Amino acid sequence: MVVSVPPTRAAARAAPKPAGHRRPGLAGLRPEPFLTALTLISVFLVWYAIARFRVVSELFVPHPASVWQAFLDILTEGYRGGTLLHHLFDSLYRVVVGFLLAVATAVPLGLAIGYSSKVQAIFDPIIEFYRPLPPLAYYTLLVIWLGIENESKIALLYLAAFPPLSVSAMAGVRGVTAERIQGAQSLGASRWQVFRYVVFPSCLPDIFTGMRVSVGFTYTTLVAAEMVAATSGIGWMVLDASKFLRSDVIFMGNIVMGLTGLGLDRLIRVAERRVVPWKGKA
Amino acid sequence: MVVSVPPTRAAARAAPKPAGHRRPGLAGLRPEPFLTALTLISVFLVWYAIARFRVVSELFVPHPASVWQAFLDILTEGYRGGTLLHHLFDSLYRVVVGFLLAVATAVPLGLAIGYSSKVQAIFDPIIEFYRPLPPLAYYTLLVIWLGIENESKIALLYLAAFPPLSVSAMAGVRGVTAERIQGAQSLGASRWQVFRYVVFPSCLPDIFTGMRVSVGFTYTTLVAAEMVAATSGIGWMVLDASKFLRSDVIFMGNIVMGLTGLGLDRLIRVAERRVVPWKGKA
Amino acid sequence: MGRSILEIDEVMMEYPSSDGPVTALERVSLAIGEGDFVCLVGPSGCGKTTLLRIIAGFVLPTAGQVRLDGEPILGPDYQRGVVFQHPALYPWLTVQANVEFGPKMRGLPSARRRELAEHHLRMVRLWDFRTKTPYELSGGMQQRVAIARVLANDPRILLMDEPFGALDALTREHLQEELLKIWKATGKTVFFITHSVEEACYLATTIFVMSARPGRILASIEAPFSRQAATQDSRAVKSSPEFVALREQVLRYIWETES
Amino acid sequence: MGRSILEIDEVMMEYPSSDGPVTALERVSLAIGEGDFVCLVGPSGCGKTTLLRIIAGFVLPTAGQVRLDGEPILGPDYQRGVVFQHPALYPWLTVQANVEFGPKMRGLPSARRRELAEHHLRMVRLWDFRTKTPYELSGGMQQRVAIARVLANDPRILLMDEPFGALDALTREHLQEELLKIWKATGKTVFFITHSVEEACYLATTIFVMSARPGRILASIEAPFSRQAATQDSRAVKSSPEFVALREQVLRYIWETES
Amino acid sequence: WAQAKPDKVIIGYQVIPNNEIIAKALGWHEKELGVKIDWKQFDSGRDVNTAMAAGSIDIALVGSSPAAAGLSAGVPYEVIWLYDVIGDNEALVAKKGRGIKAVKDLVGKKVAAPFGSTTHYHLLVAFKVFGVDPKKATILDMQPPDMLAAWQRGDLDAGFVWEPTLIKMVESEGEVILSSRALAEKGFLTADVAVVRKGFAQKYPDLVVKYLRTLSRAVDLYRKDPQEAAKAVAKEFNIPAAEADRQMKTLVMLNGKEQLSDKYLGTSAKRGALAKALKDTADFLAEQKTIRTAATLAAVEKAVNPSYLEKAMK
Ligand SMILES: Nc1ncnc2c1ncn2[C@@H]1O[C@H](COP(=O)(O)OP(=O)(O)OP(=O)(O)O)[C@@H](O)[C@H]1O
Ligand SMILES: Nc1ncnc2c1ncn2[C@@H]1O[C@H](COP(=O)(O)OP(=O)(O)OP(=O)(O)O)[C@@H](O)[C@H]1O
Ligand SMILES: [Mg+2]
Ligand SMILES: [Mg+2]
Repeated sequence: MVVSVPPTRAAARAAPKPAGHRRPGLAGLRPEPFLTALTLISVFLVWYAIARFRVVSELFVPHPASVWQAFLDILTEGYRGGTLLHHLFDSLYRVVVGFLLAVATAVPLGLAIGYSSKVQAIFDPIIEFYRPLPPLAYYTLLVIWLGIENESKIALLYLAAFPPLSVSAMAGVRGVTAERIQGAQSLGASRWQVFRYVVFPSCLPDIFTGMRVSVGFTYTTLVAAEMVAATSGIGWMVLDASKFLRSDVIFMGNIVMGLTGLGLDRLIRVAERRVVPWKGKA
Repeated sequence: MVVSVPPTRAAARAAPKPAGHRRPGLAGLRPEPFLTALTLISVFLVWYAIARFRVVSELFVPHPASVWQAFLDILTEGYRGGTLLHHLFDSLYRVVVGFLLAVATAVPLGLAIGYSSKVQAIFDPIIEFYRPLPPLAYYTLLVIWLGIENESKIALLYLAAFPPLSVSAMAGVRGVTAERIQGAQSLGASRWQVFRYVVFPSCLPDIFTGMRVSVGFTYTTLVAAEMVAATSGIGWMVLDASKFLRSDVIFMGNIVMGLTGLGLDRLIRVAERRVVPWKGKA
Repeated sequence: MGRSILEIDEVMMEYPSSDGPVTALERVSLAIGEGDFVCLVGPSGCGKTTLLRIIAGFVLPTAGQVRLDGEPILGPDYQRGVVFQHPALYPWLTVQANVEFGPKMRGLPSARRRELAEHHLRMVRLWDFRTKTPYELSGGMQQRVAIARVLANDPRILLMDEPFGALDALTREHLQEELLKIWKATGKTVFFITHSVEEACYLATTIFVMSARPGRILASIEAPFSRQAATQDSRAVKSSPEFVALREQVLRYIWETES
Repeated sequence: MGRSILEIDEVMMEYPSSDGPVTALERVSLAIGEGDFVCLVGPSGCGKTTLLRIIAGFVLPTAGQVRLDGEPILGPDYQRGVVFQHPALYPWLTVQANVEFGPKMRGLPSARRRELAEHHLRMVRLWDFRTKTPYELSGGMQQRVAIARVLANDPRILLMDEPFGALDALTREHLQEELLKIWKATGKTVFFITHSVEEACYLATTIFVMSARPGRILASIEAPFSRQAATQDSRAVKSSPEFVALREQVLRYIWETES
Repeated sequence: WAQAKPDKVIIGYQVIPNNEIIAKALGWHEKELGVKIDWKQFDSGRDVNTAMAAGSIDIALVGSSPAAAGLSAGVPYEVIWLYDVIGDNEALVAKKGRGIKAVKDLVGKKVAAPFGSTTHYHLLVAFKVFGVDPKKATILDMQPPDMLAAWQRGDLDAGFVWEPTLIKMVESEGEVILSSRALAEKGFLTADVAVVRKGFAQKYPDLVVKYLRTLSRAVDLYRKDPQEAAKAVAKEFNIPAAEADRQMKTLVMLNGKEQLSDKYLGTSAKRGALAKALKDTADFLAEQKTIRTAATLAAVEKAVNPSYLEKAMK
């Protein structure tokens, strides 16, 4: 499930095999899916053993069966006023909106900062200053400005999503070779056109890396965002459960978050392969 | 302060000027430092105006003068048992140790994941799964395993620092051109040597980008890390002050965190310029 | 030589480096007339590319000045089209889109762009490859796309850095003739770096010979062949005694350079 | 031709692409003897680099096989040293460290490495540039470093993709002679791609002519000049009637290819 | 009685100006116990429960709500002391001018409380006592500083919160409509209790006894000289003495003798009302489906252990 796949089946069939690399093993089976399965099974077994032999208290590492039960319960009956899907949807909505807003603003700004020392001089101090600030330290200000509804939550997620995107975009610009830019200039591209048609596409691989980091980061801020005045959301659910030592719900929530986060990451990886097929080639 | 400077003065003097770029303005002064100063002054003025005209309560946005006073007080008299430098040092110690441990492990692992589909198959599921998990959601487990001393705090910061580093290193490996690798293979490099002498240096620019993102991220986790059973640390101070509604201390703490975070970032940028002088050239 | 269009005036270039600055060009002065076809030859590393980059406006010289129509050159411009020593095509664009890049930047309508791309890709015999991406092409093919890209943009001055270096003899001859045709038809000014003395003699109106590092202009030699009627067969030209004599003359200068 | 060392057997190569696979090589078969100096000529884009990459072991052919000493080639190896069409030097290493790269990988002691680097950098006349980084060199200088890098590694088989393409006539001649010297002294096998027919005739023991895409071997022509005593002046060799005749013969094959 | 002394005793405290802080500020614990004390500050009962279960702390302060949840989940600790009974320091505040005069007016309004805390419990109790369906109001989970921010914006109609946020909310168009003292009088006691890790108590019972003796002395000092006590607390928390004094007055603090009565801990022979209150809290949380199952009364009575206090008061 994690192994990289070529863009299309047809291409995969016809693609020249890089020699001297992984040759098919016994019966032509590739070992990677087995290794992945092995990892997953080992993790599960460790978990099971911890729970079975009570290495640590059930308070903290619940039995897989209880987690499964909590999953079924919350899927059907819900947790304190909302079903699992409802909580999940609320959270995903916040994460995705915050993330997309960040992509729409941080990437252009990061590119501009990398491209123009003037833009950098204006915005870099602000971004660089707020970047290391812990959300928990300034969330109260967001509540003052934006209230307790979704706005402040999305704003927090937005602020979390922002820095990895802008830093990557900026680093991308710095890595564009002079020849590419000079070539475009000699072909009549204005400063803006160089930016739009050369710098931007050159940075796409970096931007995608930034997006992957960013979406993970945004997700990790979810609990903090749903700490204030939430009554729904998977992050809130986990936090709430932790107040009442419901380790089964905590585990279930973490697993759901992990899996959906992984799903978002996969989406970006797939998009990357489609948008930047030339990566590693030029 | 934000404008990129060439590695050495001597080089700067002799460097061929890229033509058609920023020509010196009036009297040969570059505009960037002024723009930066302008930004900082504007931010300060907005803050001052908010405080002066009491747009929002002093409870949330204190007067710059009170923040300055809080700074002086805590610098000399300390905040609940430790001076500002003591708190700052405790926090920096945690951040730096967690970050360096992450660099020492995440970068090799990320490189290995990018380089070997087998390593990827084994570790990727774990990293990708925990990556989007909010620290607040699993901090409890860390406390159980590692106790309430520095260990669990550093572990949390370590886990926060890890993903940006591994993702960047992995993306870096994917971006290494085939020619570089094939060249080394034909010169007799073993798979390991290719990794050590070609893939690794090729990825350095990406690794530095990852380090910049990571150190910021680690810092943002500081408050969460100092939320449990801390009695020192700048994050704890901010959190504690918020309980007493000491907005002057909160602001002061945020400013100190912002500035030190910025300092760490600058350190990495400087290191990058020394270690990867070829960035954007080949 | 027509009215002088490019004036290179006491240009000096130093590159910084850890062990002191490296002098790449030392007081180079030359003038290029409107419509000239200038070929620059010289040993590897003597500063040819550096001079071209200065004319293109990519770098400012450490000392001296380059003037175009009397105005100092301060940056790149589409009137000075550049073919790089290594083709710098855009991997995210198809071959055709790479060729259309310049016209697009200058805002030509898309029908016109396509027309230009087709004409020039046919000229370099790569029209069949228009939908490919650059990394799907061989080295020589990439170089041909780069040539088509610049020609399609119709610059007033062509700056070409060993453009035919990666091409087989036949393709090279074909493109030499195409380039001469365009030059004759449009009266463009061409600044052409080559390491083939034969190519220089065949194409140039003036050949400049550069010395080894630090680069200086050793000689400037007039060549008549490119101005001659195109009716003549290129192979016949190249085997004529006058041509062989010129080639020997240029080679002699270069040998002197070495010793 | 010595004992056959490389056998290329019905090799076919297709590259995938969005509009169906592109056939780069179509059933190419040839044998290279131990100690041969093989030159491959052919039009741009005909598949020369592709064939070299297959021999180097960078890609596996779609069909057919390449055997070295009877064993199928499954990957790259230091016994087959490669000079790329575009030099792929490591920008984080100095020129000298780039040349020492191969010996270092093979675990040679550092004194020996330095010796090898010095010898070969002097040979390509870049010893003075040993502390520079590749991006501080000109195109031709980079290419020379790449040549030194491979020669310093002393491979059994040399695979060279237009190694002298970016060099001026004199440097080129110098390196041709150096290469011949090494070849004669060590009995290496050389597979050499060039677009200069003259170069092929001068260097090769066997010249293979490839057709335009999809690439096939059109002709294999024996050439005697490289085996002749090195006492003779290269310029004299190249102007001898036998040499001119061979060159014309090869050119005729190529012209046929085109039509 | 085991005689060996540990290297240090780890005590988890929270920022509540009660007898523990008075004694801490005056350095009494160190003197009395004769060992190094490692003070750990906690922000919520949740973290205390975690740290207790991890065996990272020996003695800690925890609210009665998290204590009930902890006991139900089987966190291995015993309740040995009541630092304070929550009185006027926790209250339900309503925004003026929104027509809220009593709990029944909360229908259709937005009410905030930090979930899992004693005020959250009391809020839900209030709904029950006054016969309001909690589903008819919007109950939001907010920490006090955020609550204050939202309050000033006017986003909230009411909040059940503690000091110092409480006074700030009252000052900004707020009005107390119900205090925890009132609910306690109705039999729904909330308190801050001392819990001791079972393993620690068994190993070093004499230290536990000495600790409780110190706390009782601190209560006596507070009764005798409130100004002195306030000064100590003020220094400890970096707040003005007047503010410390005001906050302390809202708490109900009891000395050792008083706690051994029926109304509170009770005695080894007969447990007092605290056990019942914890059991009620647990039942209530279970009813709300926030915990899976409530501890039985027997289990709670076993966990409430007055024997150390009895020894201390001898
Ligand atoms: N990576 C690739 N993907 C798709 N097609 C490719 C790729 N590499 C080469 N080709 C195609 O294969 C054919 C042969 O290419 P190759 O590089 O072998 O030519 P060549 O003979 O070396 O040409 P040149 O003299 O110009 O270097 C060309 O038509 C090219 O378009
Ligand atoms: N970016 C750079 N930094 C430092 N030195 C440089 C740089 N570019 C070129 N040089 C030096 O300047 C000199 C001239 O280089 P240039 O590229 O102009 O040579 P050239 O005549 O084009 O050679 P070639 O025919 O090999 O391409 C060389 O000695 C080279 O080392
Ligand atoms: Mg050059
Ligand atoms: Mg090729």
